[in-house]
Amino acid sequence: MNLNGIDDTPKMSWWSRLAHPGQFLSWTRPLIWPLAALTLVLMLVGLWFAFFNSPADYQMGDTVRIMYVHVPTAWLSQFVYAAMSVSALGTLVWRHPLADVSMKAAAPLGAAFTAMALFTGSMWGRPTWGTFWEWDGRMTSTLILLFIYLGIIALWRAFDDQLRAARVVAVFTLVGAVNVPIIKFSVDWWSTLHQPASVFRADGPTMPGSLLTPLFVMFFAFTLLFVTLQLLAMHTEIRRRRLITLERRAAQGDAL
Amino acid sequence: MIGLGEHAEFIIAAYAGVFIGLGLLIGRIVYDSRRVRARLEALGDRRG
Amino acid sequence: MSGFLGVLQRELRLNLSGGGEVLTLVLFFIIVGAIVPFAIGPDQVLLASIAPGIIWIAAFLAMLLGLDRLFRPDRDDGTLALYRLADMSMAGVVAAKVIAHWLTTALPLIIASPFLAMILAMDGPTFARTALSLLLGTPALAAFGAFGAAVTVAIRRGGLLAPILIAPLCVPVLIFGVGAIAPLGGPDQASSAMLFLAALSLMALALSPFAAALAIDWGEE
Amino acid sequence: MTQGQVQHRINLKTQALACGRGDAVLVADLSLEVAAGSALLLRGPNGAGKSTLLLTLAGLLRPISGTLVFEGADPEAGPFIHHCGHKNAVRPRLTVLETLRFWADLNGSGPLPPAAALERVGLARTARVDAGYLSAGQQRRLVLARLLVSPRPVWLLDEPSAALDAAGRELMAALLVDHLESGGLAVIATHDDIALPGAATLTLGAEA
Repeated sequence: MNLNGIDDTPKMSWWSRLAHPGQFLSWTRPLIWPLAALTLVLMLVGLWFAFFNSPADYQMGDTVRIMYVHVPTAWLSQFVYAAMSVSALGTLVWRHPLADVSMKAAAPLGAAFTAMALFTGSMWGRPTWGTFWEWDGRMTSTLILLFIYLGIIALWRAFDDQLRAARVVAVFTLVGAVNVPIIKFSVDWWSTLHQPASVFRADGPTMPGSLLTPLFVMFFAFTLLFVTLQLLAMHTEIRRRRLITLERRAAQGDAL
Repeated sequence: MIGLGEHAEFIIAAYAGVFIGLGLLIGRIVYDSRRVRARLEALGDRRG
Repeated sequence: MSGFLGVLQRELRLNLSGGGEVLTLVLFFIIVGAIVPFAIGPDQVLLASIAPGIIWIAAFLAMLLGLDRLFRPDRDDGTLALYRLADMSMAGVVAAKVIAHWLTTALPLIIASPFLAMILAMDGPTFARTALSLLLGTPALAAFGAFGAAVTVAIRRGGLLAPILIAPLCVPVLIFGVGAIAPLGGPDQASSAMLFLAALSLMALALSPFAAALAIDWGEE
Repeated sequence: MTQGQVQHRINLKTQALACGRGDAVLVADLSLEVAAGSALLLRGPNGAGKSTLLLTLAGLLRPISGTLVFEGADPEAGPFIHHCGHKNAVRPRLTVLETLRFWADLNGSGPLPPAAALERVGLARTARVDAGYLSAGQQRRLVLARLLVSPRPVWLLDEPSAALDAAGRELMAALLVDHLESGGLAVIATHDDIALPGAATLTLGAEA
C-alpha cells in the first residue's frame, strides 16, 4: 500500500503512448483487414493442401487429415493461455490499461479453440482408438484447461466493476498458469498408471514433409486468425468501456 | 475432391465442426463490434 | 505474531462455538460417502476397490462446501476492511485462516473417515494409507480453497463460483491423493504419489496466502 | 483519564484529489490540509462522497487522480490509520471482551488494556456478554474502544455518532478532544453536531 505519496503522472514513452487505448485503436485499426485477408488466403491454401495435395498416412490413413485442424487448435488452446498470462502480468505489474482489455478479449477465444481441439481430438480418436473419448494425458489436460477457461469467463461476468475484475482475474490467471504444468504432469502420471503407455505421437519429428506443409500452413492460418480476432475483440472492448463511461456521464447529466 | 477413405464421416465432421465453430466465433465478435460501434455513434462519439 | 494468533483464535472460536457448521460438514461427508453404495450396489469387492476415490471425493466436496464462510462473513460485517489496515499483512491473515479452515473442516473429516472406511469395506492397511493421504493432501485443498474464496469474495453472489474455479486446480490433489492409496502401479507408485502429494501441499500452503491476499486487496480496492 | 501518550505527529495533505468508485468520480479536485492536533468535519448530503473520501484517505480505495500524503508518517512503524466505517465488524458469537482483544491483537496493542478501554467507553459491565446482545449504540461504543486499545495518530471516522445517545456523544467528543490534544489527527464524516472546538468543516456536494 502506497500511502505516502501517490503519484500517477504519466511518463510519455512510446510504451505509454501505445498503452493509451485511443492510440492503440487508431494505430491497429488499419491492420484488421489485411490480417483478415491474409488469414483467409492461408486458410484456403491450407485446406487445399489438406484435402487435395497431401497423402494419406501409411498407418492412420486419411484420418491424418484431421490433424491439420486438431494440432493448430490444440496449439492455440495453450498459446492463448500464455498470451492471457502475459497480459495478466501486464495488469498486475505495470497496470497497463490494454492488458486488461487483452485478457478479457482472449478468454472466450481460448475457450473456443480449446473446445475445438477437444472436438477434433475425439473425432480423430473414434477411428484411431475406437472411442470418442479416451482418458489419455493430453485429452484430459485439455479438458481441464477448458474448465479453467470457462471459470475465467464466469469470473469476468460475475463482476460489475471491470477494473476490479481485471485485477482479480489476473491473479487467478497467473495461479492457473502456475498450475497448468502441475495438472499436465499429474494427469500424465495418472493416465500412464491406468492404461498401457502412450498411443501415438502424431506431432513427432519423424513426419514426412508432405504432411508437414499443410500442417504449417494451417498452423499459421489459425494463429493469424487468433491475432485478428483478438485485435477486433480488443477494439470492441475498448469501445465498450468508452460507451459505459459515456452512458454513465449521460445518466449523471440527467440526474443533475 | 479425393476420396477420404473409410473414415470420411469423422474427417468431414471434424472440419465441419471446426469451421462452424469458427463461424460462430467470428460472427459473435463481429456482431458485438458492430453493436457497440452503433451504440457509440448513437451517443455522438466521433472517434469510432 | 500476536495478530496471527489472534486471527487463528478468533476463527477457531467462531467455527467451533455453537454454530454446528463443523458437524454439518462431517455429516455431509459421511452422507456423500454412504450414498454411493445405493447408486452402484452393495458389492463388497467393487466398493472396496473404489472406496479411496469415494472418500476423497466426499472430502473434496465437503471442503468446497465450507469455502463460502471463509471470507464472506468478514467482508459483510466490515472485518475485512479492518484486516487491510491491520498491523499484519493480509497474507498473514489468510495463512491463519487457512490453518483454522483446515483444523475445523479437514481434521474432523479425517477423524470421521474410519466410519466411511468401515461401511465401504476397506481393509486395515488401505485405510491407514487413506488417512495418511488425506492428512497430506487436504492442506492443499484448504489452501486452494482459500484462494478461490478470496477471488470471489468481492462478488455479491460468488458462493457457487469458488468451487467451479477451484475444482480444476484441485485435480492434481485428487490424482495423487487417490494414487497414494490404490496400488494400481504397485507400491513404488503409491509412495511416489504420497511424496508428490506432500510437495503439492507444501507449495500450495506457501504460495496461496500471497495470491489470496493479492486477490482480496485488489478486489476490494 | 487521558490517553497519556503523545502521538506521532502526522499532517494530512491532499492536492487535486479526485476519488470515487470505479471510474465514477464523486469528489473532484479536493485540496485540503489537516495538521496534527486538529480535526476536520466532513458534511454534506447523502451520496456526496463522504464515505468514499474517507475510504480513499484510509488507502482502502485508490484515488482516481491527484496526490495524498501523510507527512511525517514512518512507513516502517506499521499502519497509522484507524478507519471506522458504517459496519462495526462485531460478530455476535464472540463476547465483547474477546472482540476487543482480537482488535488489539490485530492492530497492535498500546498501553491501555482492553478491559480498561471497555470501562472508558462504559461497557465494563457487558464484557462477558456475547457482542450480539449489544444494542446498536453499545456496538458503536465498542468500536470507539477499538480506537483506544491501539493508539494510532490518524482517525478516520464515518458517522461515529450514529445510534449513540447523548451520553455517548459526549463520550465520543471527549475521546476526540483527548486524541487531538495528544497530537492526533481526525477526519469525521457526520450529520450531527459534534462539540469539537476549533474543528474545521468541509461541506461536500454543496453545489449539486
